[in-house]
Amino acid sequence: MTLSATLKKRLKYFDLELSFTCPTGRMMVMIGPSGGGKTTIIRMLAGLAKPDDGRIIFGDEVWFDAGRCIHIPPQKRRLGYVFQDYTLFPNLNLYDNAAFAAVDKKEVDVLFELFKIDHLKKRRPHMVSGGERQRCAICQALARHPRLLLLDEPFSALDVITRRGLREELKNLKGKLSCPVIYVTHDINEALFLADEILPVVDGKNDDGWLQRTITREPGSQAVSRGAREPRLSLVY
Amino acid sequence: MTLSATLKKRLKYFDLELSFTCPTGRMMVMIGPSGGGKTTIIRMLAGLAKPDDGRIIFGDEVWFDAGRCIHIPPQKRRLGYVFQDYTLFPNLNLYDNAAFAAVDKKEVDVLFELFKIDHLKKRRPHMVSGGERQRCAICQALARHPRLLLLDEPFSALDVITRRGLREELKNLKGKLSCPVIYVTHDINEALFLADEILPVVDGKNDDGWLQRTITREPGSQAVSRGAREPRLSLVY
Amino acid sequence: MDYLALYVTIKLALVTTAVLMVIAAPIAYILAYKHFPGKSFVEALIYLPMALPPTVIGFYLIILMGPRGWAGGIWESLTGGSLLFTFLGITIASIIYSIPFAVQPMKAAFQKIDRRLLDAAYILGLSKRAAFLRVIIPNSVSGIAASAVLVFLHSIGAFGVLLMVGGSIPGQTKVASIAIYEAVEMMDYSAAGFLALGFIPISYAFLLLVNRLNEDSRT
Amino acid sequence: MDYLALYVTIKLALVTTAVLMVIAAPIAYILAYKHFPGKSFVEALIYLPMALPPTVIGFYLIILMGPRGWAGGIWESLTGGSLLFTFLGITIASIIYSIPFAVQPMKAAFQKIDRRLLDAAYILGLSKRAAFLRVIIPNSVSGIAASAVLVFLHSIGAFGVLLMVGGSIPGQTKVASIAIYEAVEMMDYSAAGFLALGFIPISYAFLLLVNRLNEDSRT
Amino acid sequence: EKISVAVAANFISAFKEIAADFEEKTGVKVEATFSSTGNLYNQIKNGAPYDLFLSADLERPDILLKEGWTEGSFVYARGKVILWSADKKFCRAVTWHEALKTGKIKKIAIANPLTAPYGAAAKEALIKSKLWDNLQDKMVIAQSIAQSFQYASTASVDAGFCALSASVNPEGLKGCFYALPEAPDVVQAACVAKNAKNKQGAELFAGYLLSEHALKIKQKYGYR
Ligand SMILES: Nc1ncnc2c1ncn2[C@@H]1O[C@H](COP(=O)(O)OP(=O)(O)OP(=O)(O)O)[C@@H](O)[C@H]1O
Ligand SMILES: Nc1ncnc2c1ncn2[C@@H]1O[C@H](COP(=O)(O)OP(=O)(O)OP(=O)(O)O)[C@@H](O)[C@H]1O
Ligand SMILES: [Mg+2]
Ligand SMILES: [Mg+2]
Repeated sequence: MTLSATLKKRLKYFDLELSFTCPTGRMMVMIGPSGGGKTTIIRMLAGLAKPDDGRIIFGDEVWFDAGRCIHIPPQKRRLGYVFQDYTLFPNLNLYDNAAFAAVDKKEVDVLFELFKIDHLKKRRPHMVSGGERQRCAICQALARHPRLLLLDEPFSALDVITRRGLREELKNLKGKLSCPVIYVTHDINEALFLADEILPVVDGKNDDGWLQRTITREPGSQAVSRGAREPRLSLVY
Repeated sequence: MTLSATLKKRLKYFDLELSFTCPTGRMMVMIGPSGGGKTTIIRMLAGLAKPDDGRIIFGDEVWFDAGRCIHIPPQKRRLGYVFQDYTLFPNLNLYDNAAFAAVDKKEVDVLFELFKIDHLKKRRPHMVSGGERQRCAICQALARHPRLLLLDEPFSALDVITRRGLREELKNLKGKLSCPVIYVTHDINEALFLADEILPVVDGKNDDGWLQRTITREPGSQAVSRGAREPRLSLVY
Repeated sequence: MDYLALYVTIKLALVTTAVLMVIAAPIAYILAYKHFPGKSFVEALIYLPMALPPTVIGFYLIILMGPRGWAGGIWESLTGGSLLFTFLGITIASIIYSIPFAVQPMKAAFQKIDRRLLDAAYILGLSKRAAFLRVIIPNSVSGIAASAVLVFLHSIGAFGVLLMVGGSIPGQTKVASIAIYEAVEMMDYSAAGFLALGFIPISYAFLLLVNRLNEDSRT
Repeated sequence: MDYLALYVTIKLALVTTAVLMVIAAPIAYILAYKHFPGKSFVEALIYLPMALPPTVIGFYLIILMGPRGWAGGIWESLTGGSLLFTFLGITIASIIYSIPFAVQPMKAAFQKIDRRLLDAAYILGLSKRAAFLRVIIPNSVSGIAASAVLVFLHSIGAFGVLLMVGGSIPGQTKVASIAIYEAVEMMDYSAAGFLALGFIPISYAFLLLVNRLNEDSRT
Repeated sequence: EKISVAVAANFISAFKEIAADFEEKTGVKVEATFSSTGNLYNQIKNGAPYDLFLSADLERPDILLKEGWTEGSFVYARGKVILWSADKKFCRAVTWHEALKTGKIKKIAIANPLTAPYGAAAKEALIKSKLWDNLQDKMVIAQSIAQSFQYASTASVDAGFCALSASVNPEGLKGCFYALPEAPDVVQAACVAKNAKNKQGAELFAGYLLSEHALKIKQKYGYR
């Protein structure tokens, strides 16, 4: 199964316009400045927002086609989506949240162990820390055996070590999942570590130079003037 | 004004127990594993949660004293607090959110410009991206001229460049604010860049070795076995 | 004290509440989420039983449920019995009379549901129906509790409508409010007062129950 | 058609709704957030006007507002006039009669407020009062709208209570529901029907207004 | 075996006692519905299965006769309207006219003359005494004769036109009253349904209503 999308959407301050493909078992990492349209893209892939124009094709299914007025609702796309603000159902405890749409409830236990929250099964979301909530949201998405996995900054609330551990787990999982994975992050190390492909999104467009400019502090990029004052740390973490 | 706190609280899986001081104009950065108690500490400083035992003293005011049954409510502590999940009032637009408790509304415009969200003034929180919401929450906290600033992962939803820029702004602001700042982050670079002092919190205790172990991958730390497989990137970003 | 009348009252209120919770939920859902032309008008019609004086509702219900009205006619041709002056008859009247109180607070609660929860439910593959049952309903407990309280107490106090369609058959349609009316008409004010006092423990007990359920759902 | 009666009805319903929104908000707040011994009991008492048959409420209101009752007595010693059989009198009756419908949906809405919003408000230095006015109220609009709809329509349809304390004085206390009742008793069914039809546009207009306000607050 | 009877609300007290006696004597169970005459008439018109209707006026049974619901009506009670007050000082005047004319009287309750037969009777007495127009702005309209008594007994009004039956119950004894010689009797008629389910029982009860024994009970409650 390959996901391929051509998306156009008029936003208030810029027009989103880009296309990409992502085959099964591969992970595409989206990265780019805040407000650049990453979440909007993910929402369109999920079917929660409609592009103004373009097409989304998954394998041999057409999920969206502006020309032919096709729009498959999110229910029928069978995806896993970890929201940026890691929405969980406040009325359910963590276990029930993860088991909510699980294909096999027994897997939930395995996932909870993997993500180190098995001691929190019976807690309600407001009774755990931000990072714990986020990990539960990932378990929820994985437990339903998605055909496409969308992760919008899934590790943003995690500390370095936990993050690194989970990042590895995710990389291992990716092979077993056999579905395309789209991953949004702010962490360039993470992007480089995880990505089979990197899609830098700047003001709604694919801007291949952005990553390079950011990393190498190319003259003219914002990074230079500001970064110069910064101590040069070379932590390999 | 100096903040000094001795806190004890029984949590389900460990006991929180630590003490620290933080004088005006200084920034203390809390860092540590997810679920380690950082947010809980901040909530106690804010007055939203009560320690089981201990004292919180700000300058010559006693904010909390378990022995003398003193508990000053959050209203009277006059603080700025950026929540981890950047709570904004959903019924107000970004500008009104930031001006909600501003000492001088004119400053809000300045802050919005500084944080690069002045074009979004009239939007409601659910109409902007995660990072934009987070920046607005920081403006809201700063606009009220707090006596103590508590920032719980304020930049977690921001891309690298924006983050680096704001980090600098914050460092500059710190001098002008003349109040103690407590900052929670997962980003060690950020911690090293911003901190006048670093407080690693592991399982509710101050664990000075944690930072060292994480950075240098001391044998025995989780970081080693996992990190070894990781490509050694030395990005100075 | 007319215990039989109190018993009929409680039975009527419980049945009304149970039935209305089931009927009102989908109506409230449609009013909260769907858009269609004339929606406000439909909504106004649903709320009409509240705006109309009970005697007017009773007046039209008699016409409807009488043997010459279509509801009464159908019922009679099916069962051979009359719909008026039966427990079923006053239950129907009481349900119609209380519909608005069931619908309005539920609608308000459904409207307050965080849209992101619904997004999450759809992503997880839930149909609209399943999302309604598994996400909207459990997260609207306090609104549903409000509905239940209003409907239950309102049916307990129902009088005008039941006077019109009920007759006053002991054990069947003679509810406490009618017994009070009769006592007042007989100028037996102390009997009326006693019976009225009986309402306090009933509403107190019901409130305790609903508050308990409401709180359970939030811890 | 008895336009004067319709006019009195609308006036009464508007005044009742306006006054009750102000009175009910703090009561609902206390019920939603405070804990004190006997709270459920107090709550049951507040809801009692709904559970009691309107004629019973009317009967006790007569006693209370009559010249020998304490409310009526105080009023008479202050103004020299009677409280019963005046517009003020039926307004008070209508307010008491509708209190539960104002309080219950507001309470449910207040309970649903995200606690984090209140935390944020306190951090920003708001007193409980200010947080109530600036955070709880604006974020409970749909619940408050539910209250307003219920109260307005319920006052429009009020009959039993007003029948007791009103005295059917044209232009003062003769509301449309009473006019309808009189028409039915006089067997003038078409006049009753016409007057009843008058309720549809009124409730429709009010609903449109509330829905408009409600929607404005959410965009 | 049972009969179902629709009874005008003003007759409740007497009716309950008569019905209890009747049940004891005949073993026929009496199921009664009490409401205003207008309401009961409306129920009957829409097919309510009453065997017997005890109206508060002559008019409704007449109409039912014309509509073919019944084959004939009979008078079962005659009521009297009185002027009652909770304040015993009210009755110090010689006639009820004078009592009403004193300046202290601010409010008088009357049952709606358009709908309640007792109200109509009171109105007739007032017109005959040339008091009707003068008292207009003191009038409070009650919807039934029982309500008029409620107003009077709670002192919400200074005096009220009530049924004689009110004066004989415990609450009524606490006050005082004038008879109104000018007022006509309120004639209450009853009729048996043509298609009554238990026509025999209904006719039996109709007969019992007019018996000596029932008459005593009616008198006890202020009817003739
Ligand atoms: N619901 C919405 N309606 C209208 N505009 C929106 C909405 N949500 C976001 N926007 C705007 O669309 C643009 C793209 O937002 P988006 O959330 O996709 O950014 P993002 O790349 O995910 O940013 P971040 O890294 O901060 O989460 C921004 O300018 C934002 O203000
Ligand atoms: N409201 C609560 N009630 C009870 N326990 C809680 C509550 N919130 C968090 N906890 C638990 O307390 C511990 C500390 O949580 P806290 O939120 O302080 O962690 P944190 O260091 O902020 O983590 P993160 O980096 O993931 O945000 C965790 O074990 C968590 O499950
Ligand atoms: Mg985003
Ligand atoms: Mg935290």
